[in-house]
Amino acid sequence: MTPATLYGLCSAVLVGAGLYGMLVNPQPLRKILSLNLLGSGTFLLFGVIARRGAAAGLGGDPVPQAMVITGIVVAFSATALAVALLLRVFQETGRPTLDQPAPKDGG
Amino acid sequence: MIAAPALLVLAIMAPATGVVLAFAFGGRAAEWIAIATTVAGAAIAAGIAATLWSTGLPLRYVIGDWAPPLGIALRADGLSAIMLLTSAVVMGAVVLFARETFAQRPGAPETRTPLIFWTMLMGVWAGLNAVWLAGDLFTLYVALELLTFSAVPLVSLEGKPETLVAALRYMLFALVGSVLYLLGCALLYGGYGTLDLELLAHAVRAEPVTVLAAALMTAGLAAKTALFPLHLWLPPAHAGAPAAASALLSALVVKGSFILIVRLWFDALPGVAGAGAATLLAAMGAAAIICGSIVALRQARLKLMIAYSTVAQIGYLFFLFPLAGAAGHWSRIAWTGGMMQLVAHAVAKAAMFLAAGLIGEALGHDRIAGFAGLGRALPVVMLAFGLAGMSLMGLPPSGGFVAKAMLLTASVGEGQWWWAVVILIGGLLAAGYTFRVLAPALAGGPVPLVAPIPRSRQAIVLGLAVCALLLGLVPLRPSQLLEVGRPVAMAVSR
Amino acid sequence: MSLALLADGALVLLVLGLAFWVNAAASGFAAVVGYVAFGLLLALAWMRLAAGDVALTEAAVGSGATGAVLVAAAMRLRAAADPPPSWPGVSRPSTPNRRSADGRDTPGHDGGGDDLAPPAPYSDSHRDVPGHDEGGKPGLSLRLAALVLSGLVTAGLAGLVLWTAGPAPSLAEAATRHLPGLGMGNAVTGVLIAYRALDTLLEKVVLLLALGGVWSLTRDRVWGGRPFPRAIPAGNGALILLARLLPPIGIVVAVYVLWVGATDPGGAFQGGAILTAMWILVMLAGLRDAPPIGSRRLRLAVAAGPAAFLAVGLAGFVLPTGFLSYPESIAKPLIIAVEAVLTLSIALILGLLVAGPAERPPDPAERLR
Amino acid sequence: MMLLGDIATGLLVSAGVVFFLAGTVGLLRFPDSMTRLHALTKADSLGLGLVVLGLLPQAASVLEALKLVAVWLLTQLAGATVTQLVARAIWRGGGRS
Repeated sequence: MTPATLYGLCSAVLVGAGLYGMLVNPQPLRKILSLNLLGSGTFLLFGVIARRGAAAGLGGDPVPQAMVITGIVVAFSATALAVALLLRVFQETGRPTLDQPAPKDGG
Repeated sequence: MIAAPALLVLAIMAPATGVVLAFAFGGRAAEWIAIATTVAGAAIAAGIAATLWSTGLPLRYVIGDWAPPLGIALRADGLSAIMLLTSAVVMGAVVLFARETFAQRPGAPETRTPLIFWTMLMGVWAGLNAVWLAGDLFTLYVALELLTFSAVPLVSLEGKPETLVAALRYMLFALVGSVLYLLGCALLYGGYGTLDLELLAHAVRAEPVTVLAAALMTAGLAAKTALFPLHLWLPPAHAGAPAAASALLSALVVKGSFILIVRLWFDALPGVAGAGAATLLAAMGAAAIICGSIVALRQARLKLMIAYSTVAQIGYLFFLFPLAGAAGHWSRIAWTGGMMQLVAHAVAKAAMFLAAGLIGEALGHDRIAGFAGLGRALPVVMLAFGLAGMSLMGLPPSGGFVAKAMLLTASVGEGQWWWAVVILIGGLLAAGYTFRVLAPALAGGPVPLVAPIPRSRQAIVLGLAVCALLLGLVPLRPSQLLEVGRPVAMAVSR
Repeated sequence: MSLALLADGALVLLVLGLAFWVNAAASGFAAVVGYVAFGLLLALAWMRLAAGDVALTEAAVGSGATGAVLVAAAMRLRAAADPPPSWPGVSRPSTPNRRSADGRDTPGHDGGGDDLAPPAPYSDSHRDVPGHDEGGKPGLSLRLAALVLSGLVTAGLAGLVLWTAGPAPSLAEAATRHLPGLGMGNAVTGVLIAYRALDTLLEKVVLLLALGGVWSLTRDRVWGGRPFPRAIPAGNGALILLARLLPPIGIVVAVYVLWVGATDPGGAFQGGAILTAMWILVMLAGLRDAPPIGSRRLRLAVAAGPAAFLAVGLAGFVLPTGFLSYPESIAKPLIIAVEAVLTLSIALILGLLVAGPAERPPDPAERLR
Repeated sequence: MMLLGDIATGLLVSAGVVFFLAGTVGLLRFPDSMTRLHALTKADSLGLGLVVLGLLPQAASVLEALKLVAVWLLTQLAGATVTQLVARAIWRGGGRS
């Protein structure tokens, strides 16, 4: 049981928790949070694989680590856009939820 | 002339440069930059396709001379060339169509909608070209994000509450899909130390890590392609977007993640997925065709009906996996049929959504019940709508017919006749929801037109519909261009 | 060795505990606070996985910037229910805003900019509003199905992690072999800027598109204006002191992180994120108002980084090694220069993403044509 | 000389940990949020100071030692400000926890 394997199990549970929260929680803000948990779990898995690929005097394989950095920044942009959308839905309809009352069949 | 492989880079960088410049200058410049990018992009796509057609060999470009697995390689095979051309045609039509609705008045202060539309349009194109050309799974992930981040603002462009909710739901589905795809990439990198498609194809063995990775990635990409049980986000999103944007979304953006599944199963992990998985995917496709078409039949509003038709037509694409998997004559027919369905649906659906946009502008509403006598009021638009409907139905002189005929014969040829039955039912249902619109239009009755439609925009829609028709002239046999770069033993499932 | 394993075990338990807290917390705000703590502990986990660059990015962007966005959102949603005394960026539900059938604001109730307030107070914590059914509690069958699905995925991943315990195939050796040619010491920066430069370049375009997406949520009336419902009043003494004292230090640290990124953990993202933190601090303290999104200077600064990276990439065509390749002789200075411009643009983009769409009308003088 | 350094590190770091523990106990046991805030900031800043002091002998170079002290000072600055802000929010919120 090396530290890398321990964090691998942690990433597996994080992915499970994120997926569960994403499917079960009705509110979009909580879905966005669960999505970030899911993303963190995935990036942690990249980190574990990088750690196991440590060679040539490096603590870990730089290629997956670079992918994680790109992934984190993309995940942040996704969260920022999703939250901005949620706040605008909240301003327009007064309810920060996805199940809006069906719009009247207007033109 | 620029060296052909360098064209691959320019195909991605031209729209990307357009996005950066539109951001920097904004205002009226965004529109002109978009038009220039359209012309350049079309030329580049034609150049790549011509080179592929003449040499018959796939093009490859290694970025910064760092060979994979360390670096990234761009690769254009027959499939990429076809999709590049389709993207250029549909993008050109959408840009010409949208010039009027999203024009920025000269001298007036910059407004929101035109800037966002033109910037996101180029973002979609950059994402699409990156999806067609990238040869590395992580670069394909970034290309998918490019597509998602430029499609979501297009859906919520008009700011109406239901479009904002549709955009949020679309984004949540797309992000879950992307993360599952990334999870699969992590497993593959852990197993084989590379994410390059060609290197993976040689290194991959059917072991647990590959099977779980393939399952996760296929599930994620199926969510982004709105395959039947995961299609809930598509209709409100594609119906809510402005006409030009929904044409782009339905015709091309949805196909981006589908092409990734094809790359995964046919290029990166040949022989990993069992026949069962391929049949499951095709079964979900069949369910999509039947349920999507039935729900489309019951829609009161035109754009929602067309959006559900997209959900249905996507189902046909998934017949590719059980049919085109094994090596042999019938699978090459199925492969060409599947790709024809991609192209024919793209052109026909774009024409249909643009026609719906014109109808919406002309009548002020898009309730099908109020279409009485539209045939006399807007003859050209209804003709275009009819021709596009023909392609969706699969009537002979149209691209849709060629695609469905090939899929039909391939499924019978390979002894899986049940897909053929579903294809026929799908054709009938498609005829149902198309005639449901044409019947009142050709019937009598006064139609109060709210706004006149300039003939130029009607001509664009008709042009696209005629393109869908001309695709019917493609011979019913495996096309050489599509075979370029295909591994000979295309055994997907043993 | 087992002591370190014990420490790792404790950290993992803490991280997982916080993850379950985020899922199970009663109110949105509590979940967000849990998430920020989760992000910082995750940065520790990245240090334990010997990934300094990623730890910096996770702390600065993953939990810092994401936390700022989420806390602001949770406050806005919570403020609509029971407004706390003072919090910048909070739209107070003062004038009820009658929403006409097809979504346009009824002119009569426009209430001068205050109509941003949501019509009905809404609380996302079930305890406060008895019997309020917002989207309903998910049925047992949904919970069970979700549990089974996520359990399967977790079991599959855990099985694979345990089963493939040996060293994974790695590109570390290949990456380090080419580093001297780039004048680089830090392999991760080498991968980001040279080997996989296309991913980083496309990711910059993704950042620009995300900013465009956030700006596209601005109302047409206030396009070109400034974020935050009203200019944030000068905070109390302590915040102003911090906002005056910390930025100089922060800028020095950011430049150091950018410069050291060539040889040790650091780089453009991390430096940019630190600059963003300083900018947000100054805006929150009310010392500087958020910039109008219509100003040409801001647009040029935002696009400068990606444009510079693109220009250097395209200039690579001149070399035999092609697109996105750097000439051997001036590789390091060129890369540092591109990274410096990138850092400024990233700092601006991250800050604008946190600030959100414009909510105040622009003054006509600086409208872009 | 190195032994002395190690002993000093052991003692100071454990003292720091004790203060952290005290702060956490204060957080859990104290009745309302004002006193919890008080306990937390006092004990934790002192605890961190001791830990940093304890790590100084282990620092490889003077630069690294200065970085450690800088970390401590910045945490002090940020911690004090945040505490002041939270206290103000609690106070204006009617003192409810």
